[in-house]
Amino acid sequence: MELITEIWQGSGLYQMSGGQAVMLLICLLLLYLGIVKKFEPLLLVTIGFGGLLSNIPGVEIATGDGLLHLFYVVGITTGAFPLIIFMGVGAMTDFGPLLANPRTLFLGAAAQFGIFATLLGALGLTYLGWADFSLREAAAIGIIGGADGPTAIYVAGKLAPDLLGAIAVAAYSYMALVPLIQPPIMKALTTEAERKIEMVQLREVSKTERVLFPIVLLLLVALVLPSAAPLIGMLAFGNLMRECGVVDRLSDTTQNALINIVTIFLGLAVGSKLSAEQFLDVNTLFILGLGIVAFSIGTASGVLMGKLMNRFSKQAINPLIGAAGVSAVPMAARVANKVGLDANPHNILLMHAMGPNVAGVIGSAVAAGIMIMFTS
Amino acid sequence: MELITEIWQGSGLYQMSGGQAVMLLICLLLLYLGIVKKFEPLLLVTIGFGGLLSNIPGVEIATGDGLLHLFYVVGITTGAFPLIIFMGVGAMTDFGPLLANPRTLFLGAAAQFGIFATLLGALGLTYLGWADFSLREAAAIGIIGGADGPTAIYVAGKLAPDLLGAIAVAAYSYMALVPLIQPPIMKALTTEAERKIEMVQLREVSKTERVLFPIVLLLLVALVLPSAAPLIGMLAFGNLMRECGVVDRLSDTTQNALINIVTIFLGLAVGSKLSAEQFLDVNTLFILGLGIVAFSIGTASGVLMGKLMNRFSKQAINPLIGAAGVSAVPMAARVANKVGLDANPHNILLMHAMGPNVAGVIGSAVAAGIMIMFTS
Amino acid sequence: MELITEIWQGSGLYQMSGGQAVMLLICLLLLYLGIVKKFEPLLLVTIGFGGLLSNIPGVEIATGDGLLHLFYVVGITTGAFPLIIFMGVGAMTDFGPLLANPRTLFLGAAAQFGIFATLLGALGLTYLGWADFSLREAAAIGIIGGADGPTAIYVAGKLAPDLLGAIAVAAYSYMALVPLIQPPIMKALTTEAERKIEMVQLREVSKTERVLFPIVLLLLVALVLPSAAPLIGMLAFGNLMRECGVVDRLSDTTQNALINIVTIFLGLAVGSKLSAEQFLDVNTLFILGLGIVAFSIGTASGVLMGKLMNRFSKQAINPLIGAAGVSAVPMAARVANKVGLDANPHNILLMHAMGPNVAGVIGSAVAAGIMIMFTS
Amino acid sequence: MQNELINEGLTLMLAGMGTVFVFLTVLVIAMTLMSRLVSRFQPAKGAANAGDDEIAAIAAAITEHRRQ
Amino acid sequence: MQNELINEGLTLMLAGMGTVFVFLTVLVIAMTLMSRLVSRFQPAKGAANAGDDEIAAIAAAITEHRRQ
Amino acid sequence: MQNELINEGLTLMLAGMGTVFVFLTVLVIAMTLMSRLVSRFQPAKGAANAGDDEIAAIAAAITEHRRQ
Ligand code: NA
Ligand code: NA
Ligand code: NA
Repeated sequence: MELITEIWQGSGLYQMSGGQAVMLLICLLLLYLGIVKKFEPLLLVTIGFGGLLSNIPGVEIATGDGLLHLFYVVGITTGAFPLIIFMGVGAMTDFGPLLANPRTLFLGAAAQFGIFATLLGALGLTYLGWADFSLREAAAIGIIGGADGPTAIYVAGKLAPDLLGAIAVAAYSYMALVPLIQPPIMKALTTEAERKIEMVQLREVSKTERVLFPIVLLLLVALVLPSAAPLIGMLAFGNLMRECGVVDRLSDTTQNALINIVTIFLGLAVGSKLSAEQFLDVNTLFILGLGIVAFSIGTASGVLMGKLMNRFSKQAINPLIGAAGVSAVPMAARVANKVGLDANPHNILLMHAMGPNVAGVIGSAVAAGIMIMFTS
Repeated sequence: MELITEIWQGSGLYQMSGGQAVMLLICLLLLYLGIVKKFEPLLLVTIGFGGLLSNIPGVEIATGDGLLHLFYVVGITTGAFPLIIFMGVGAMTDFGPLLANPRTLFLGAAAQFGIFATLLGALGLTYLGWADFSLREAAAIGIIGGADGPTAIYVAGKLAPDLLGAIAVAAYSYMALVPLIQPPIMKALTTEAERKIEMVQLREVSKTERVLFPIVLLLLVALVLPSAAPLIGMLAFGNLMRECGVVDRLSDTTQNALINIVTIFLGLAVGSKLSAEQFLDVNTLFILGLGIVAFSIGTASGVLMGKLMNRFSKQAINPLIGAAGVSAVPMAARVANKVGLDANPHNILLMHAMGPNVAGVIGSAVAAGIMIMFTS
Repeated sequence: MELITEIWQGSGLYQMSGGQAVMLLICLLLLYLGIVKKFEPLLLVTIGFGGLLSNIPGVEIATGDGLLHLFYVVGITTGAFPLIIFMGVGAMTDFGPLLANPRTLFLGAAAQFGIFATLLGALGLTYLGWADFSLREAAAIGIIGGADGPTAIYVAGKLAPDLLGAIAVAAYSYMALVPLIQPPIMKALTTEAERKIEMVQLREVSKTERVLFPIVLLLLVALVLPSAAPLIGMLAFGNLMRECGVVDRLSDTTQNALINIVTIFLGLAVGSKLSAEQFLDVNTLFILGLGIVAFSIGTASGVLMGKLMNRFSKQAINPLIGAAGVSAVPMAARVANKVGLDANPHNILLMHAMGPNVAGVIGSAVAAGIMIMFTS
Repeated sequence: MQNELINEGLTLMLAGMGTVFVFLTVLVIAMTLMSRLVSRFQPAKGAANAGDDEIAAIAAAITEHRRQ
Repeated sequence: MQNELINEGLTLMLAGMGTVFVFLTVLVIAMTLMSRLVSRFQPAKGAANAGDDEIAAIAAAITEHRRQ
Repeated sequence: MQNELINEGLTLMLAGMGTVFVFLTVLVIAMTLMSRLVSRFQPAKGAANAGDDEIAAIAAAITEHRRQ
């Protein structure tokens, strides 16, 4: 009898708190979004399952000596996992469209306004007394607007580890929602005529330029903004391995086995921050709200910059490709292409949108570097 | 002259103890069994070679700052290696046959009796004064009867690190010996008529069921037995990656590069526990003896449960598939199939035996959870 | 205004020291050698880029909590990375030519004279008061003559971590320069007639011999020179996985994903030692000078041993294959083949040179073991 | 004391086998329910597309090679 | 104090957007210069060898299989 | 003291080259013995199955693709 009591008291049903039950439902929702809706499945499935594991009562998984806590300490507090993922992103990214049309970097720059506007928004909530975000926390929340998962996780791990779970979930969820969030904003800010603008075909980019690009990028970071060097440096390293042509076996492994292994561990580690105490907080709601504001402002400023550049440029620029400047590679570029096709069925913007799209990755890494420098 | 003396005194021939020499021979035997006899080669080759390295006199490899000790500390004391392997097992396991015929879970449950009977046997040896096993050690020895390598290593790492080497060697050796150990027991406990029983073909299992299964499994563990959550959770996570269809690149890497890398390091780390002081002990003989008892009792109770279910079930059940409930995937299922074919050349039991076979994996993970909960 | 000052003072341009600027140029040179000249690109590209990252002013990358410093601590100070690479080398090496003609081991032995002569040279510089190398440092410098990257990094990590950057750069650079360094020495020490010697075709080697070889090798190390056991042991383990035929999936992963991942991290970690303070030192010049002396003496003693063996052997031996005894697999064997072809267009020495070539790997691992034993 | 150890062992055995059976019984029930719900909401789609999967896998492999 | 926080935020926003634009402007200039230098020293080699790359990749894949 | 360093170096050189030669001589002997023993107990099976290996490898690769 006593025995049965002991087993009953050891059961999850007995020990589970209401918060844990709610978190289990939220994590099931993340899995649903990942698996059925195919929203960023690589991360939402791993984060969601990690979250399930982290909310099982009475067992150390996401805390103490638990495996997910181990992954968190080894990979997130050190920054190693997001940096290795960034190296993999570099190895998988073709910077050719950017090299063919460097001006599109300005579109990637403009879209980062979403980051800083959101930072200000988070501080405004504190000013109003609704929330209590520090400058570091506000900076970490703002980076959601960068629409770049590893950058957001890297910055949150450095500046606001307590908010990491909510920030990562917001970042990946909204990246998946880009096809819903962006088009209305893009259409509201452009005229039918602008959306119909066709762009001249991109020039071919030589292998030499491709090889030199990551080195030039790194050297400029070294000279101008050293605090962005870890992120930009690993991105450039991955891209150099891809383009240099003499270490293809390293590049292949980086793009496959290595990034996959680290993605699994990163997802589980982020999931370990989805505990009820940390996630079920009014701050999470603010973060989700600020995140969507960040995406919207980023999209809008990218499109407005596109309109501006179109006015002053010799060659026509379709402002829709400015929306791709938020990153969310390659989703945002596809959205720009699709909205363009809706207006003009002969208008293939995809490659033109890839330029601002990858520029957005660089832009938000630069913004991340500034934030880390300013708040440390 | 003095120099030659120094070199001679630094040589292995001079420093080697008798125990180390014996261990080198035992490790060569493990390599022989793995390479020539093809007994669980992935583990016996790596463990055997790790054992050779660990018994080289006068150099830190399995101790102090040595590489194998590093692997042990990083991967076994944390539980990370067996849990990652379990994730890989989940990614490689098709739970379809179990979903098509859930009742076979009872066969997997019954076969776990071998675990607990052996636990009792180990305590009996202590009672008789022949051995001196604590409850924790007895539990770790019992888990050999689970016929599941990573589970045994995980439990031994938690409950009885000193016995890890002997337990791992026993578990993998007997898993390899399943085709020799099981058939006589299966034939002794069944009639010719029972062995001839043909079973109706399994129904097809939809993708939705396959995707939901690991989630349902995890939620039940969370509700009923949280202490089994690390093992079952990683198994379920691997299986979800396999079945969900949206993260195939993660599933592929888990089934290939990741599980292979961890297997190499796990084998070497287990080999580091094959030092003469720890392994050359009368306890090792008891463990080897208890291990074979565990396998035999597990096989017998699986078969007897099969007979019982056949009597009370509407659809005929061939009791031979009960023997597959010990796990030892997929060896035990093949053995059941072969013994069935011997009795009736038209009797293809393989898929029917896969149900209890994978049920045995879940069953022993559950048993492991109970043991860890009870003895901590 | 104040703000702009702060950003300016945070910039790399403001903070950069002259030494860092020089190191950036040196690292660009390493990248040039790796990418354009294809000198050992797997290592020179990763080391070179790691060096660039390490010389960015004002940010912790190669120090403190920085990622490259983390890689260095985890992988180099423990010896794990070079040992895992050595396991991969074992899995990729065919010891067949050596088994077919074991005498070529003597050529691999003779070529190690370069190591010890260089050790003496380094001590001579100290004696003359030009440099200030300790015995441990001199030993680590000497190992450059082993023409084997992971061995050099392993030894330097143990005996002279401060010189690791220079030693690794020297080792890989000279390995790439083998086709320039060796031929003049080979031609100066041999007659036209010797270079024309054709050798009888190698016998076929059975699978059993191939499987037994790594085990025999490990047991001999255990008996004779335990301090070489970590290096030789991992080499033998990799080779056993390759040849035993029952763990092909582990062997494949070792030869591909695992060695590639570790190569990336090893290269970056070595690059973290290319900081201006450590590298821009007169010692680096001495190390570069001693390194080329080491290669030259090793080549010469291999060739001279080849002449000696040819005189006293029943079967003719072309002394050119002695030059391959320095290792630098497979470059040195190809050089021997090419110089042989120049003298006699029908003279295919490649497979004959592979024997001393892989013998050189074993030889320098043995020399490394002796040095570690003597100086610890 | 030794007797106590045996008692603990017996307790663990009872509790263990009990929990294993309870857990797996609950799992059987859950799986059966799940299957029924799934088959109700999603009438038999069958697994006849194995052949297609194979073809897709080969196509993917070829694409992979081209991409590398 | 709260006001100060908003001020810090505004500063960070100005500095941040400023640095992003400065950095990316410098990058645009550097890339344009680089492209001109490259095209001067290395007249258009073109990227017409994509087809060859593909064939080489397939050949490599086949070799890989044979080697395994 | 400096002289002592040179002496240590000379000692290490002698011991080192000596051990390298002793070790590799023992290895040559062991390999030769091993080869003789192997060829006695296992008369020449040859390595003529290279072609088969290759076919097996390709078959395995195809299976692998199907399996994925
Ligand atoms: Na971005
Ligand atoms: Na089992
Ligand atoms: Na060598």
